[in-house]
Amino acid sequence: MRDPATPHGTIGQPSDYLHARYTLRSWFFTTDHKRIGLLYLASITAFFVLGAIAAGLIRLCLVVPNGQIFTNDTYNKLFTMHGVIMVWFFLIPSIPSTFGNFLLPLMIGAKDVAFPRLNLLSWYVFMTGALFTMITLILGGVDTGWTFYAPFSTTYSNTYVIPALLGVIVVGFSSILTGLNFVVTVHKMRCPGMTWFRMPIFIWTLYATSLIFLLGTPVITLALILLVMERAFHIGVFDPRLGGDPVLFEHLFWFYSHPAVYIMVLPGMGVITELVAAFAQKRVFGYKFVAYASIGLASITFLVWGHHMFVNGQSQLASTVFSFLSFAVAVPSAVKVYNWTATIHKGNIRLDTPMLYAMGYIGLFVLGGLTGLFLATLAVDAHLHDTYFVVAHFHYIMVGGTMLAFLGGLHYWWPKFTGRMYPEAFGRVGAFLIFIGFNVTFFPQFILGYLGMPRRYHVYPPEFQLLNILSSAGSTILAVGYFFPMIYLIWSLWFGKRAPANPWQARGLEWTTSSPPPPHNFAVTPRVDFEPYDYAIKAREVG
Amino acid sequence: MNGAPGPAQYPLLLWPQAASHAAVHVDWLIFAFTAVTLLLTVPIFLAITYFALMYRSGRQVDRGHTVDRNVKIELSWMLIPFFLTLAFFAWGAQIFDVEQHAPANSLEIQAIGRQWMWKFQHPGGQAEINDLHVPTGQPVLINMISQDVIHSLYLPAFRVQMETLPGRYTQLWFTANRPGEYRLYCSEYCGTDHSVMDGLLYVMSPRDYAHWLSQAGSSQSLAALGKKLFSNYGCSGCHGVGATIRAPDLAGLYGRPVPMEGGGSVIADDTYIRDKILNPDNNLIAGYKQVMPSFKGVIPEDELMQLIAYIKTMESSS
Amino acid sequence: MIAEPVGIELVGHFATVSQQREAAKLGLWAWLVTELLLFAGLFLCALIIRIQHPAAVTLAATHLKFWIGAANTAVLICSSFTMSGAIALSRIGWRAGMLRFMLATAGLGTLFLGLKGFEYYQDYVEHMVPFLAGPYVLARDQATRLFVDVYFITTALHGVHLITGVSILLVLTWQASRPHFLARHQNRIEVYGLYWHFIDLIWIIVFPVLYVLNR
Amino acid sequence: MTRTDWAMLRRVLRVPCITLVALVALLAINVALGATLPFRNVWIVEAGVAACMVAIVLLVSMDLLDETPLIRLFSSIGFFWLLIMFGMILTDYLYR
Repeated sequence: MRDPATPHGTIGQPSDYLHARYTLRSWFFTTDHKRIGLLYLASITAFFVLGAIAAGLIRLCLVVPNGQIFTNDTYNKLFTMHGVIMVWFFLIPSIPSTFGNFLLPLMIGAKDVAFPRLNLLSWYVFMTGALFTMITLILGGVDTGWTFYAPFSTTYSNTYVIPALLGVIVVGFSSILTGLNFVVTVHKMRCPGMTWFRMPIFIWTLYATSLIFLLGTPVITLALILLVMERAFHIGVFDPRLGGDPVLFEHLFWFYSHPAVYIMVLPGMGVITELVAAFAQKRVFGYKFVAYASIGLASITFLVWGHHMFVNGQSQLASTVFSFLSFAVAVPSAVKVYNWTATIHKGNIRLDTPMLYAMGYIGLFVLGGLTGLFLATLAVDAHLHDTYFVVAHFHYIMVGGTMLAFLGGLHYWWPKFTGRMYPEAFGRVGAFLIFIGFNVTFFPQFILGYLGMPRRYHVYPPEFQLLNILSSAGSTILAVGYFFPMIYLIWSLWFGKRAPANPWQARGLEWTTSSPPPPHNFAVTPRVDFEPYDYAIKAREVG
Repeated sequence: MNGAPGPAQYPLLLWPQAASHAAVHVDWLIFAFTAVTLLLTVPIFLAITYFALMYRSGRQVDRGHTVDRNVKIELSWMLIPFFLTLAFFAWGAQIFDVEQHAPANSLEIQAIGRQWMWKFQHPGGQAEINDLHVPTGQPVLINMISQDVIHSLYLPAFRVQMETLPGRYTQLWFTANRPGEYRLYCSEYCGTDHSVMDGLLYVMSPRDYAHWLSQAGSSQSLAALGKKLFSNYGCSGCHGVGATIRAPDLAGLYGRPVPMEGGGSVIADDTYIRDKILNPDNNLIAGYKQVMPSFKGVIPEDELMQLIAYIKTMESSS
Repeated sequence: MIAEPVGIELVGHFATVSQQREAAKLGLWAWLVTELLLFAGLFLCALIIRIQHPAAVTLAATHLKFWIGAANTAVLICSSFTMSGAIALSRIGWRAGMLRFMLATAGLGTLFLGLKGFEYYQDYVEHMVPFLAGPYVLARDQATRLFVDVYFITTALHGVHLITGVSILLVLTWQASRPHFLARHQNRIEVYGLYWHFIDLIWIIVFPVLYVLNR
Repeated sequence: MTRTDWAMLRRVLRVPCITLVALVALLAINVALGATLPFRNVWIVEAGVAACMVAIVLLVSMDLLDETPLIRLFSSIGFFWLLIMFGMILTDYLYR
């Protein structure tokens, strides 16, 4: 498909952002949103590997009920590191900071984000936070769990809690800066004709995620500052010995941390909407509902955090109110899932790797979402709180949902990122391995949870061993599954097929520019007068 | 003991034993909710796979007049799942409400969670570490507190758990109906040996329970032990009969609203009495000069519970 | 008075000047939302401690230096006035007057920090600082420490914001002293003014919450 | 500074002056109430006075009155989130 304005796919020509300049300075002092996106991709992949190793060791330790492989302290440090790294250093930045940074300006026809230097600062703030976490790891790890509950984290733990807290406080600012940048960019930098309802759904979800960044992150920054004050200088606000209430810390922590769960899920939904629309070659069913559902999710998610605290002495009124609202928060997610299914109806389906990830996502996300409703039911949570049922629930959402969306998006936009195509056959094998490995790992944990096995247990009663061995076996398949894309994607950087500007015949402004795009995205700022996802007419070519 | 085989005997346990009516009730809630969930989700899985195969690109099939917006359909599959699942919110809230209000005549066992062991005290004074013996057929209320970090007493056989907080009493009640040996865990992460802080829950028939109590080695009831402490710690010096210092009379105090100095009143429950013993300067009482010394760090948690048990028995007798 | 041209220099990736101006203002308001929620956690702690330990909080609040707090609030209100003055003059191009107002604002900000430092010294002398060495004057009622700790953290966090505010203001004043500043960067004064008014707004909330309401 | 300059200065600084006077007056009220504690639940009045001061600074000093609706939305969304957090946490603490 000829792309008149720029000779498509001719690498080496300094026409694209990757080959414009090669110096280290051009990478580490870049203000180009595309390069910052790739900087984030590299750093979060490194952290994903670290977190995955911790997960593998945890599953290894749980093969035997008497916990002989690691000491209890080591096990506690492992699951804490797995939690902290995966939540703050992989899942939260994964889609917003990599795909968001790269694609937001492209998809709305802008030259760059609103504040490019602030965008680079957000990456350096992220790496500073990462530095603190690495220091914690090297000094000897922290054993408070990623929830840092007082008074254990402030008084009774004798591990390196303060460096870990500082790491999370600093990385919080990286999220705030990214969120701030995206909000202003979406409001002010849209190209002529790109009204709110002509934007792709992925931009709606990024906007909703940025609202949660702005409205949630400061509260946990303060909560963790109070923990540092109490542990380092004995300026106690939650100290029960002075009459303080550790449940107050839980309120402040979960006021951010439940919306943080939606920070991890919402961009995934956006990616899946793009994939389903592109591989069904069909307009998204109920575009307006899906768009409003994203914003609705970003606001209702701030009303439900109390369902993490049903059994810690919270008043019955508060628990009942939080339980009811937690049922209401499931409605926007439900409408999205049904609309994706309706989008696939009468589409022109191509089952390439991204579509396999998308369909895997829909299946696992539905299962994860509805087990969340189980946990939101008061009587059921009294039984299942802090058991492996909860572990299985949030892994179905995080790995089954966000991870599959991240991998699907990575494959879908890989040609746009690097100008190279990934090997299709290997892609599908990787997708299957991950899907199988994931289910074998985490479905037994639903049963373990209902049997009453508490989470974060280094030593567990012998009757749970069989299911734990099954789960550990699944985790090895999952590890191999993760390894696959890492290998062939890196391989494709040099030996992959040259990618045309629009390999998937998809709609969206990012596909109208060359792969990889020129440094300033568009030769001439595009003018949008067409509806989003207008698959009715042939792929449009705009310079 | 002739109860059901111990939990460890089951090679592959797929469903937890239920040892109380409420537990079975929760199980029914889960079954029904799973059924409705499958009703809502299986169509999605089938539809996706069917559409993906049926409308594969290259297959000649009728793809005419696709509609991409239908407010009625979208509203319906927003509200129908919501109202369907809302029924389970109501059912769950109803069971939870029952769990929140213990019957008056329940047997009250005191529990203390501390870093990495449980200590239970029966009204008759019997104390046990990590393991808990309870009778069937009678409501049992466990009044619990933590001595250091937040723990959580979790009894999967009754499908209930409640976190123990430092500085505040929390309650949990159940009525066991099936004798046997079950698991008892700490389910809120509390540090190094969090996973070793578990024990066995022995549910016994009332006869076996009485037998166990008799030979469990305890001379005096909790209240009797509390009465002894009441004099040992010098409380009777001010609060006893014929005391020279003007101190509030503790007879019939438990459950009564106490007038505060700054106006308003506070119900004298366990937490209030414990807090007054440890921090007498909190919640100053109207009409009394505060001279009571603080016993923080002097009286341990289990003796506090014995003192409070004694104060509860102080009707207008002394 | 010669009025200088007032305007804004277009930066590369923005299409129009108004787009750049509005983007900067919206960006700062988004940042102020995060600052407000940062302090909201502290106000919440003060409220919950008040609910759980009313007597202790009243006792601790009466030991705070009410009059120094009141004076500080007045100082910040005046600095908010001088900042408004600076913005007003920047809009009509009177750069010299604007510089004087900006320096006045920086001066008042430093006065606030001085008074605050004096108040902390008074607290230390009166043994009102529980986490430092020495006997704590309200040691009888431990719950007072919670409120006093929230007081120190809130005022210290606000102090940090004020220190950064004054230092940025001084840098901005130095930049604005160059001749063609207003023609190219007038929007910086507007945006900075929002930040300064917000620091004043936070103190206008802190003063009643900590000093006045709990007496 | 010529006469017209003074007139221009007075015209430009009129609104900031009025806000200064208003804020100082409200502060004086709060300080007086705080010092004398005239009646029992005086904190309600003090809270109201503080809210007025906050509103004045927001609407006048920060020019929210003549701002685009988008900026007004962003300034009010912060306070609205405050209410959500305070309101829902109070349902826990006031009904324990």
